[in-house]
Amino acid sequence: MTHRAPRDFPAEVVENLRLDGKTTALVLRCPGVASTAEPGQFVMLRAGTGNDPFLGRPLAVADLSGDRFTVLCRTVGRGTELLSSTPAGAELTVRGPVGTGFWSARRGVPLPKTVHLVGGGVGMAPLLFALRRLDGTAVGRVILGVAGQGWEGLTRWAGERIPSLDLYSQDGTLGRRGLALDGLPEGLPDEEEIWACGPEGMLRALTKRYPGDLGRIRVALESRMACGMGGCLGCVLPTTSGNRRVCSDGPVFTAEEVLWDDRSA
Amino acid sequence: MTHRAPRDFPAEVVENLRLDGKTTALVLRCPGVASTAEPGQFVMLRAGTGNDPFLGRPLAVADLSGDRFTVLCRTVGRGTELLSSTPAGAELTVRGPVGTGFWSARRGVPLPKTVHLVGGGVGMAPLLFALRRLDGTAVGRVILGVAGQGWEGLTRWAGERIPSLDLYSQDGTLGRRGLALDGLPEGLPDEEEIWACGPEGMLRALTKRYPGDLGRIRVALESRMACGMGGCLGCVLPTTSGNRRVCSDGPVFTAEEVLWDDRSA
Amino acid sequence: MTGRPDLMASTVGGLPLSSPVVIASGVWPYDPALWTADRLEGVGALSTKAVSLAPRAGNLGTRVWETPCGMLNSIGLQNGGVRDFMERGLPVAESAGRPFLVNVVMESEGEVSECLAILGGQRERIPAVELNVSCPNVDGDGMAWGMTARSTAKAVAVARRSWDGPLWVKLTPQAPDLAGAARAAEAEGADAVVCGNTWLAMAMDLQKRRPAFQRVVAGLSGPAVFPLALRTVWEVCGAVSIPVIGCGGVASWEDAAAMLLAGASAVEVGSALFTDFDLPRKIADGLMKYTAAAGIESLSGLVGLGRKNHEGGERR
Amino acid sequence: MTGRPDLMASTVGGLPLSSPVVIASGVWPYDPALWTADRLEGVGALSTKAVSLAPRAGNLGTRVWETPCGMLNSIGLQNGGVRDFMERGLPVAESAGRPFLVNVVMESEGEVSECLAILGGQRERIPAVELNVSCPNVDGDGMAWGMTARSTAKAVAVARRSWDGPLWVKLTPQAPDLAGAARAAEAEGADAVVCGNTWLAMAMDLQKRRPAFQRVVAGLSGPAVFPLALRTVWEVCGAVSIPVIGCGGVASWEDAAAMLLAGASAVEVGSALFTDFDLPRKIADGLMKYTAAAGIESLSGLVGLGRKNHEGGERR
Ligand SMILES: Cc1cc2nc3c(=O)[nH]c(=O)nc-3n(C[C@H](O)[C@H](O)[C@H](O)COP(=O)(O)OP(=O)(O)OC[C@H]3O[C@@H](n4cnc5c(N)ncnc54)[C@H](O)[C@@H]3O)c2cc1C
Ligand SMILES: Cc1cc2nc3c(=O)[nH]c(=O)nc-3n(C[C@H](O)[C@H](O)[C@H](O)COP(=O)(O)OP(=O)(O)OC[C@H]3O[C@@H](n4cnc5c(N)ncnc54)[C@H](O)[C@@H]3O)c2cc1C
Ligand SMILES: Cc1cc2nc3c(=O)[nH]c(=O)nc-3n(C[C@H](O)[C@H](O)[C@H](O)COP(=O)(O)O)c2cc1C
Ligand SMILES: Cc1cc2nc3c(=O)[nH]c(=O)nc-3n(C[C@H](O)[C@H](O)[C@H](O)COP(=O)(O)O)c2cc1C
Ligand code: FES
Ligand code: FES
Repeated sequence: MTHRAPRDFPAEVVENLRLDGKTTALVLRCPGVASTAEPGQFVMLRAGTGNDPFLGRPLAVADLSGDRFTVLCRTVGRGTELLSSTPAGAELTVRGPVGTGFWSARRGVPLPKTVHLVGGGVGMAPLLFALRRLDGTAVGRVILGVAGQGWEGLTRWAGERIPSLDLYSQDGTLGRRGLALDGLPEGLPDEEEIWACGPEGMLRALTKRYPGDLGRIRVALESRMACGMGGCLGCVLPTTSGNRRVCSDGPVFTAEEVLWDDRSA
Repeated sequence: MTHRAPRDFPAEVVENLRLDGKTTALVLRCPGVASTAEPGQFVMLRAGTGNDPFLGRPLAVADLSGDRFTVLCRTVGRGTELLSSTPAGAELTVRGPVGTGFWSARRGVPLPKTVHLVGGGVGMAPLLFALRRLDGTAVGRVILGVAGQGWEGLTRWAGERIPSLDLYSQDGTLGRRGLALDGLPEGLPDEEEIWACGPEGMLRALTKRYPGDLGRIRVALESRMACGMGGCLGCVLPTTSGNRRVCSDGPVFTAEEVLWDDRSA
Repeated sequence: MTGRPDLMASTVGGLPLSSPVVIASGVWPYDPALWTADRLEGVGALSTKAVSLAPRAGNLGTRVWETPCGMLNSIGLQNGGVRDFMERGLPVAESAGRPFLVNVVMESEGEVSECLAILGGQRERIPAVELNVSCPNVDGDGMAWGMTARSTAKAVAVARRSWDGPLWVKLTPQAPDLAGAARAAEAEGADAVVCGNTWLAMAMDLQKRRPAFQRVVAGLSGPAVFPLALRTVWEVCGAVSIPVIGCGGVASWEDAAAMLLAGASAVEVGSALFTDFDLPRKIADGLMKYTAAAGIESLSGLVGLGRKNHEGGERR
Repeated sequence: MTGRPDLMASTVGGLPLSSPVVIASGVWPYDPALWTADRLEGVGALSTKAVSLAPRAGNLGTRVWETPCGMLNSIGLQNGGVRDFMERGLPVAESAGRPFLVNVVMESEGEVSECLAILGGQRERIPAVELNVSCPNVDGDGMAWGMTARSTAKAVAVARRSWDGPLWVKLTPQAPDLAGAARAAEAEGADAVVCGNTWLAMAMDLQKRRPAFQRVVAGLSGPAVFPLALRTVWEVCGAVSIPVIGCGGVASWEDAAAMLLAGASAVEVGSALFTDFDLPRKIADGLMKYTAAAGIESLSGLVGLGRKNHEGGERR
């Protein structure tokens, strides 16, 4: 894949689906992103024309179809609140597609025979997209872990799309009681990989669980971002090859290259 | 009328009527304003939840009915653009009612026998409201002056409400060619008043036209405002009794008390 | 208010506050309808518009201008003078049933002494004075007093001699050595410092192709300046032991909480009241929930906690 | 662009600019895909990320934080060092086909001389240097150099000796005597001053109840600071005869026009590019229309017009 720098596009909200009290699926018409995005890439989304909020909000591409793409937005603060309350018909500004996705994150290394996908909460978004693009690679476990109450919408949404979804919740109200990692196999054979996205704690637990297999774990990370184009160096992550930008060198890294202990919690 | 300080209210946009490319009538559901506003009073309107734009935008109350009031909003910059593109169903924030209206502007002085109303452009708004409340006072001329092209919507709107409206436009495309003041009588008999609202130039011309009758000309003025509650002293106007606040001592003053030459253009 | 309002109470710089939210000077009119309990929910105290010895007409021309997330003002201390205040402002201020501060402009030493003597003549009616050494919108006096530690010391010394009640000193963020100015105020007997006033800025009128304000410069306030003001509060809290009141851009309970974590004992709220009358109540409520959620006993537990945690220095 | 682009051209501080819009340092990556004509419409020149003699890892922990109409950054000059720049950054910068400035950190006198000597070794490839005496996000050097007229003079003198091409000096708004610092830069041979860099501020992390940044303070940029930056530009333009480049919060053609009216010859645009790639073109277009509508012949007619009109002093 040749590198393309992200661009800014207007994007019409085609559908605004409130999945549950805090989770919204936004379907956006935006050929510029829809034509090129790959799983693991994300967009920087802005609502309105003012400068407050100032910065775009990074959200993973969760699906593509024709000239549209979908994001799953979990409301945590003012930016996500604004985005998820943008009605159909209104316009957002999109910078994208941003970043290096699951495929490109290990350039040259062929895809493994089997991939297990593990999402924590709305971190499931890029994995949903990845799942649709896996081709010639077997899908192992597909696991979604959530806190429980308040996550009905997302789990339903994911369940409708993935019949084989293993669902875990901490409070036991959705799927099995437990953590996402409970659904993973004991060991990770050489020809298998795990792709994961979710809360930092989950990813760290993953690295503890498979200490010898970090090179076969691909993680999609988060970081505070300003530019979404590799310019500000605001999103950097300490790695074995120095500081790397989550927005453009990532967000997908192998668990092996991340210096977990130097990363701020 | 006992003085009430303005309050902040949420107000639902019940109707958004685009009258022409630049003029919009917004009907807002807001009992707190609708129950008490008098002609000449205004509101400070804000769209959205962000701090940019920061300040409310002053707009005159143009009509009342039940729990609703109407404003006519002419798009001149970002604030009025935002307000006039707020769709029905959405919420705005209103501070109001603000100011001392036409009636209160000459406390104690009985209303005249006859009132002529002269509006320049969207300055017609408070006069439309005044017209509906005149009771026991004869209405003399009711004049609307506009530039011409681009003012179709406002003139139609006003015409529908005032059968006797005298319409003037500078380019001659709407009503008679000329200025609003062309429609006024030669002299101003003692028992008559003129109430006017519009561009500074029009109001100054008015004072030139009736130099001896300034006490019987009531003008609704504009000024940059921050607080809309009499606190910031940002909107002051030099008058014969010192600096007075356009927002709370006005916006209606008699042309006599305004020190026109000290007022910044 | 929800929760236990008594947890919000404290005494700051000699003034008992039922809530750490103080209305900043120059934003609240002497409109009796606005000095009532139901219009002042969550307000711990109010500062009056600046009072000078003689009346001042203020500045001509444009006085306010909107900016991104903020505004500029060049009011220029318009007020009726201290005698007018005593006659017409004071009764209104007294009607609120909560403490207030008379914001006194630092003019010449003679003027400020006389002004304070007049206020002192009714000492029992006036809970506190806020000495304003920081107005950027006048020539000659105003902000000039607050620009150095030395002139601040002089101003505070004069005021302290003429006024024996609680004395807050309102500093200017334009002071190159703000910590020094704060220390000087403390040394000369200030009971608290307010940190700070507006930030020197300007606007251009593109239609007229000239500066928007006749004095060119004006004072920036509102959310835009919050990160700047917070930094000055952090600095000043590290420099003095008297209470610090954070002022500049506070527009949410989160802002107030940040100020307190940085070491402020209370906050002043100005421009944000132009967009929300109800903000003081929202701040008081938000602070109460935040302290409760954090398992902190009362407001005072929050004051300076951010500094303690920083100095504790755990790795992040 | 609509209109006559040649009216936008000028030479500023030794650099021929096809448009008065310069991309500020530290915001544009060395991504070849972004240094192409179609990604740089309306851009007159670009300043690179800061370059130091040795590589710098930059700061740990949180590096960016959103604020009302702005943002804080504490990047801390992360860069690969001047040798890495020569090898990997320079070819990218050259590919853009328009002038660029190498933003050089003022470190010790020895370091900056060595760094400039390395750049000077390829003098013909490097259109200009922007000496950064204003970074607030590092200890020891950085902004400290720009804080006084004296240290600014020293820094510029060293740089001037080591670099004979166009030299812009990027001042810090934290300098108590900014006009003095600008005059010092002029006296020591700077070809232009950039006014200025970010504003010292901070943020509190309410979840962690401690400062958001490890160094506590960080630099504020974006629309929030525009009125502050404009005021400094006005001040500095009144103090020096070399060109002044306005920088801080420019986010629209109106902002750029205001800077020019205040006396700036060009503007630098930083954070606003984080929200709009197309801003430079919009600014150039807007300026062109504005000058045309005002009946002004070319861009230079705008420069300082606000001051002339103000000094003309008609009554408003
Ligand atoms: C590469 C990437 C992909 C993401 N994908 C998704 C997704 O598909 N769905 C989803 O719901 N969320 C996703 N997030 C998280 C999402 O970006 C944040 O929840 C959002 O930015 C919060 O904004 P706010 O204004 O609501 O919250 P606030 O806390 O008010 O935001 C304040 C500032 O902090 C930043 N910030 C806050 N939380 C985060 C975070 N977790 N990561 C990065 N910046 C943060 C904001 O962008 C903003 O600049 C992703 C984050 C990254 C970095
Ligand atoms: C008492 C009063 C009543 C008004 N009634 C109406 C009305 O009924 N209908 C209507 O269309 N307009 C009315 N106006 C004018 C209206 O307030 C302005 O057009 C509007 O504030 C412009 O905002 P903006 O963001 O679109 O423009 P911008 O120029 O971007 O605004 C920038 C700043 O300048 C202020 N400003 C700009 N123009 C004016 C102005 N003419 N008067 C006061 N402040 C201004 C804005 O409020 C804002 O703070 C009234 C003004 C006043 C003072
Ligand atoms: C319109 C206006 C008038 C002001 N008048 C005064 C004043 O008279 N005395 C004073 O000490 N501060 C005055 N200030 C400054 C405020 O009290 C406050 O310190 C400043 O605005 C910063 O706080 P804010 O961002 O919350 O508004 C004024 C501010 C504004 C906006
Ligand atoms: C993320 C970021 C990184 C920056 N890095 C540098 C730098 O390396 N050198 C420098 O001189 N200025 C740097 N700056 C300052 C900008 O060049 C600019 O002076 C400042 O941000 C104000 O302009 P703005 O408001 O348009 O962003 C940086 C700014 C930001 C936001
Ligand atoms: S967000 Fe700017 S470099 Fe990644
Ligand atoms: S707008 Fe504040 S006093 Fe009138």
